[in-house]
Amino acid sequence: MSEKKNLRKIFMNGILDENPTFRMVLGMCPTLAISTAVNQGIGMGLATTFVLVFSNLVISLLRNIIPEKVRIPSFVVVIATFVTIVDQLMKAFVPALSQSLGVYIPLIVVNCIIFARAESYAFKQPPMASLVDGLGMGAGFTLALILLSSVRELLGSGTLMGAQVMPASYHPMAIIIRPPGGFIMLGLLLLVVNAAVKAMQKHKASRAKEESV
Amino acid sequence: MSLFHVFPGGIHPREGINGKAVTCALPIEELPQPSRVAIPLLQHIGTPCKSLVVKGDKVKVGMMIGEPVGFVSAAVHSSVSGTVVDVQPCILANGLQQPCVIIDNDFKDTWVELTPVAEPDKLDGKAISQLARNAGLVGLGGATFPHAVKYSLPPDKKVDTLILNGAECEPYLSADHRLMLAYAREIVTGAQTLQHALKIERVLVGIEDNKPDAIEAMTKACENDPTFTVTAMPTHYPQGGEKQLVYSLTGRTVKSGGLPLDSGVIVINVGSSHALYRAVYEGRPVVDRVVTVSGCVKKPANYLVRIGTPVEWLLETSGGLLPQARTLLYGGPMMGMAINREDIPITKGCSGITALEKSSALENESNCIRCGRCSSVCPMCLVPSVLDKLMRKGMYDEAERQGVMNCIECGACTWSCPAKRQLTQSCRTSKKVITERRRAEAARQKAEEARRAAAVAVQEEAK
Amino acid sequence: MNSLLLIIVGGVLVNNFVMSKFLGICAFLGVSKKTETALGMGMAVTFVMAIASLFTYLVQHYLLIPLHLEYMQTIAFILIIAVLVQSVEMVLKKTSRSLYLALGVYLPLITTNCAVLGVAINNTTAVEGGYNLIQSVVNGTAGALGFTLAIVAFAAIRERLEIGNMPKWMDGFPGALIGAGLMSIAFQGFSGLIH
Amino acid sequence: MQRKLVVSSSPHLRNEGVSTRRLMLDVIIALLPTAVASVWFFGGAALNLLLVAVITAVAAEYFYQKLTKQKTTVSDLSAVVTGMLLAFNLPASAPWWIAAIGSVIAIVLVKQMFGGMGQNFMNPALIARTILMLSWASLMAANVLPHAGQWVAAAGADAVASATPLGENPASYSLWQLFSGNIPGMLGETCKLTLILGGIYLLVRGVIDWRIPAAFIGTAFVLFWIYYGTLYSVESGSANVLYQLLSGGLLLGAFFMATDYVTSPVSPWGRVIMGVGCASVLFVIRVYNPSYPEGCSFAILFMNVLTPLIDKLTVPKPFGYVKPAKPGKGA
Amino acid sequence: MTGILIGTGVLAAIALVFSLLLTAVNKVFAVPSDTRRDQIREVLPGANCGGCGFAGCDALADAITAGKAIANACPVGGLAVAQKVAAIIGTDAGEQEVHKVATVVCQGTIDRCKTKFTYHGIEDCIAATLINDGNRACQYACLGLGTCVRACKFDAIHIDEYSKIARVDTDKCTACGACVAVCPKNVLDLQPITLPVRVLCRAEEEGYLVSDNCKIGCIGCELCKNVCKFNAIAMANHLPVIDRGLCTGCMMCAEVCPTGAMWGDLDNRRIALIDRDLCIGCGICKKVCQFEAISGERKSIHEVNEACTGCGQCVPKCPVKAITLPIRQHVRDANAKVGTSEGVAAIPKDEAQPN
Repeated sequence: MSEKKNLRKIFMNGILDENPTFRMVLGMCPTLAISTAVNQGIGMGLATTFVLVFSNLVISLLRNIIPEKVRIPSFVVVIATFVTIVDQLMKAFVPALSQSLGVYIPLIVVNCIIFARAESYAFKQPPMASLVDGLGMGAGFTLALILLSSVRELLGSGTLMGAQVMPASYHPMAIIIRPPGGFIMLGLLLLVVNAAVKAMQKHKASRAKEESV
Repeated sequence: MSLFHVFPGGIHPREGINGKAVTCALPIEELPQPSRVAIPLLQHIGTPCKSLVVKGDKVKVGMMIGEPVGFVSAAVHSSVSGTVVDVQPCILANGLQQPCVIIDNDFKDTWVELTPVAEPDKLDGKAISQLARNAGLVGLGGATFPHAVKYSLPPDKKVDTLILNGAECEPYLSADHRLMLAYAREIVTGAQTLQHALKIERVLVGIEDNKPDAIEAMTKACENDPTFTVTAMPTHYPQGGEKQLVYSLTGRTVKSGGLPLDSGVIVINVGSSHALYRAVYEGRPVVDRVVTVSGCVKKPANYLVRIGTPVEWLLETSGGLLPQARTLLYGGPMMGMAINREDIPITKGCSGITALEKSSALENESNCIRCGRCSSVCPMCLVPSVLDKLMRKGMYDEAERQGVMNCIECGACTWSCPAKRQLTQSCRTSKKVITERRRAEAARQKAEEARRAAAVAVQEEAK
Repeated sequence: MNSLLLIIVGGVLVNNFVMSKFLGICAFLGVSKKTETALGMGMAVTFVMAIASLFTYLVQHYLLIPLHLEYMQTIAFILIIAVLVQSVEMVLKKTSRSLYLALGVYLPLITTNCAVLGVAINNTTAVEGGYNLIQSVVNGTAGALGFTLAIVAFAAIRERLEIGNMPKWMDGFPGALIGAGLMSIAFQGFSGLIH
Repeated sequence: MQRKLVVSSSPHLRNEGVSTRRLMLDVIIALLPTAVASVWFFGGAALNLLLVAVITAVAAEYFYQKLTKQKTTVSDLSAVVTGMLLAFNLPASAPWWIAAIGSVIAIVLVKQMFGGMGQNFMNPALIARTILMLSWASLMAANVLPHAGQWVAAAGADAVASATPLGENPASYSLWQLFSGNIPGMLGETCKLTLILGGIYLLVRGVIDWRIPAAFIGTAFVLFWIYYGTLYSVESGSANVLYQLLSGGLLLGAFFMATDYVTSPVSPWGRVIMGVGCASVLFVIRVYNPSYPEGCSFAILFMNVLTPLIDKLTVPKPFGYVKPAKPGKGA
Repeated sequence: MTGILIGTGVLAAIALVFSLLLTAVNKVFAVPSDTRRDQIREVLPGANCGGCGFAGCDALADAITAGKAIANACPVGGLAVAQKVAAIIGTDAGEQEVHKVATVVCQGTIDRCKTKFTYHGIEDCIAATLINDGNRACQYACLGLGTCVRACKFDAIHIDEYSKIARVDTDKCTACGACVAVCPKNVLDLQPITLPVRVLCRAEEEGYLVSDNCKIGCIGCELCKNVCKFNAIAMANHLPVIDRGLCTGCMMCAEVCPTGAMWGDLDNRRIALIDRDLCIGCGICKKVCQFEAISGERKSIHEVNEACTGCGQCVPKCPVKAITLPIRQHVRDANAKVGTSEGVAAIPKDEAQPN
């Protein structure tokens, strides 16, 4: 029971407390680059999750074998392997998405999230926890991507998943799906998230105070 | 003969003309002596004097009551005859307490015996320096740097130019102006004495061109001496700043952190020259000075004031402050200190008392708009807006790197700031913090060295 | 010659890694607090990118393509880059301790600086059959110079913001991101300069 | 009588002639003739846009500062200037909401979120214009024909020009048309006469430094001269120097946008670099970039980005500056 | 199949070549690095506050590695960090200093200390001291313009909105000393958090000058010195100086101070409590007591009355260790002397919760 609860906590940690995008601000490059449309966001999120989960698992399994000194190259090889697999898989099964994500799929290799988790978590924790951590982090990343890309797609093209959502009279604000829009929207989202977190902490603190009184 | 050079930056405040018009036509009148004076023992930059009197002592005018201590120091003399009431700390213009000799005036005005120098032409550098020290000669333009130090030239330094500073660029003030009109000959003679004693080739007199009568008077006074040149300089604040003056008249740049001496120049104020004349030819120490009272007072005037007279007395004689006066300044409006009480004594460095009504100086600060006016008017070519921001973020090291220590606190930046920011104050703050840090660092190093030396001694002893 | 000029202009301004391709954002946001360190980072990236372009070109054309191993591009390239970065780190540590201290944790981060891998892959895909050797190296260097331009200019902006009175909640990433967004608008003027 | 004297730092005098408000007022005065000209040429639509932009800008500033519990600084008039400049960068055909969105972006996103007056590192009006242009390119196309003076009659429908002075197939306009402003274009860009008048007013009042406009226009002149080789000829169409100088936003930019204190360098040499840089980027975009016919805003924005760097590199040396003494030489 | 083999082979070859290269580079550019430095840097708090006297944590780490600083040099990290550092460099952690906090040695709030004039200028104490030495009438007073607030890296000091004087948040204060160093008026001082009494005034002036300016300034009346039964207070420069070695924490000085400049931690004042089960009625405590607060006949249980100041002199003297010093619940009654009140006052805090 407690084991399960623990895993759940690890999973939720990736989505909330240590959300890679909003809290840790890692892996900015793909976040900004491909969040112009929701389907791209989902695709990228899932691909990254796949790599994250398996690299976490493998690294955790090998953590006692890999010498401390060469751990970074080892991580690179493990991660690069899974990225190559994902790349090939996506080329085979979802060629259109693969085409639109382009160079950013091989670039999953250098996504700081994966490195950070390998280094700070998987290399020190048992396989099961690492796997769940990878899942949680991946889910957090995917959710963040979906959130950002839906905002950008909605405002920037007036659509969601390619379907027209906004009324015809809406003039889509094209800049939001261009590079400046990516930076600015993520910045604004971060502001919102920070404000929300602050409000939540305040709420928690005041609740804790009330309870203690 | 000499080409005129225009220093960078600078401003032309309207008050430079209008403000001076109030008093520049009024001849110097002697201010009645107050019933009590407070004479601070530190009226110069350097070490405070040691008091030579105690409660109850009888003193005469011109009697030395403070003995100079250390090299950078100048004597202090009684300005009235009477009885010493006490030697106690009093608040001076900067708000700090300093020990003062308080004397009750007996209005007899009995002087000590004055002994003029027998052969003024035979004075050499050392003798004139000693004379300046004992006569309490300091820079009467406001800097109050002991002249004894100024006159002791290091043997390796060659000085070829003596500059008489009659620029008086500070708005409202006309003390030097009137002094030059009244005592042109004495000023020139004083300068000549110094010139001969220190073997200086030429004397340049710099006077702003808003004082044509003073230029005329000075030219006339020195027309027989070919080594003298009187230059009419454009009215351009801060023309009277030492570094600016040297550049204007000689084209030489005083190096950052250096003295005019390094460029072969000595600068003295016309008032100091006059005081030197008196010390040499009359044997009379500095016991009074000319003070302009101007601005929001009933009767603006130029007074000859005994040192230690409270500001109150000056104001009373001038009919008191007008009701619209909001700020009372010890000095001129650009560099003077605002004071909040009227019992502050006049010291050697005080050339004016100015009262101002509410002005845009009291508007609130708003954000810097980066217009660049401050840096274009800065005579030292600094960027005050950035220095100001650095100071407010506590980034003093960076401010030091950007040269804040060069600031001469002339106030041109603040004057011209459209956002009404207190740029001068922040530069001054940075300078203070940095100076203190340097001092602390020096003390720390000294302690460290002492510790090391002690350790070495112990080791050697052990051997 | 003309094509090289185009590559340079393209790399520095038009397809600026940071401003229009979102590559190297981590370093761009992380090492842009001081102009001096930003310049150091830019230099390090330039160095690594130029050499990485060279090596990846060699591996791509003399190893992977002849052996039909193009699918192993990612893994081979990242290995090369990792090794290069490691070497640069060691060289820096020996030759310039101050620069090494200043760049601190960010040197290893060049490994995960996607700009380096991005440029290596870009070299092979930018035109049909990839750039030739000289073009690759020029492209890598130009891209890195564009990165340097962006990061140094951004660092100067951040230094200015630091002594300003930006609201507290804009400190850190939100402010940096929005600032970078405004900055990238200025770079938008070049898009379309080269087709 | 115990009076409470005010004690503050020296100097106790201020130049009563300058204040932020006064400077902004001067800019507004300098912009007014152009505003009148734009209304003259483009009619009520222009007036509408001007009003919407200015009112929204002021309101945005006011409400933002109320919301964040700051002192309101609306009275320094800077928001009015931003609003006017933004409107000047809109075509007469732009819908009113574009002006409103632009103003909010300029004031809140670009200016206030970075600390308000003097803290923004890019020109608010230009950023807003560029965002609008990148977002709604078709609505921002500057192809409304002016109906000089007859705007009451023509208020109904905006006539659309087939070609603008700059662009893929530039129409040929006479120099006088370009100078007087009787051409399609953004509201404040067309009438060069009033722009130059305003610019001269600012120069005379000492509000702007001559270096930026001089370096800007001078460099542009030289570059276009070298490129086209002809000062002016009717046959060359748009391919001559004067045509280029008098079309697009060059003059508006040179006098009113590039000279924005906040986003241009402080040092004299920095300002020269700013002018030269603006003109060079403008030249590159106009000549080599077919996707944007007009590069003035991008050019100025690009130089805005570089301004802190230029400032850093052109810090003046203190008077009497000595290089830090080498060890052994002594201080 | 061969494809995989070739792939593996190539990868292995690349790996081999590069590992050789790396090894070579490593050899050529080997730098003798002190890993201890990095470890030390790791355990330091990383606030870069400069409280240690070095320019930030990196500098301190360098200094400790070089032997120029001792293990407990970091005032912020306290004993925990000192122990870790000591473990790394293999020395003794040293004794932990008393837990100190920054203390504002001035109570001259805006309603107590007069202002000299309307200050118009930069909101910064150092800047304000340049203008007529600040606008507080007392030259030793806290100016309340927040220079210390900006110096604090831990958000532990603030200017009270109403009283316009600095207040320290003792929970957050790490005693790094940044505020102490920066205060131009020297009103901040690092003092042990547990001190029972403090002199919260620095006015080294004649009493009449002080009372002209401030309602709560020390007027040098020497009442505290005279009331102290333990000779712990001496006067210097018109101010009391407490000898912490002699002070027993009876807080009588704070009680008698006419202005309040002598602050006492009266909320945590103690009282002697005699365990009735243990007391043997020897009467030593009664003899020792300087405040006539213990009564009782010989051989009978002794009582403590409301006059007890909590000085604790009786505690070590009790042969059967029957006396404890709990925190008292209500204000001391100075009039209570032996025989005037009942000796039932001392109710320890923890036991005294009603119901």
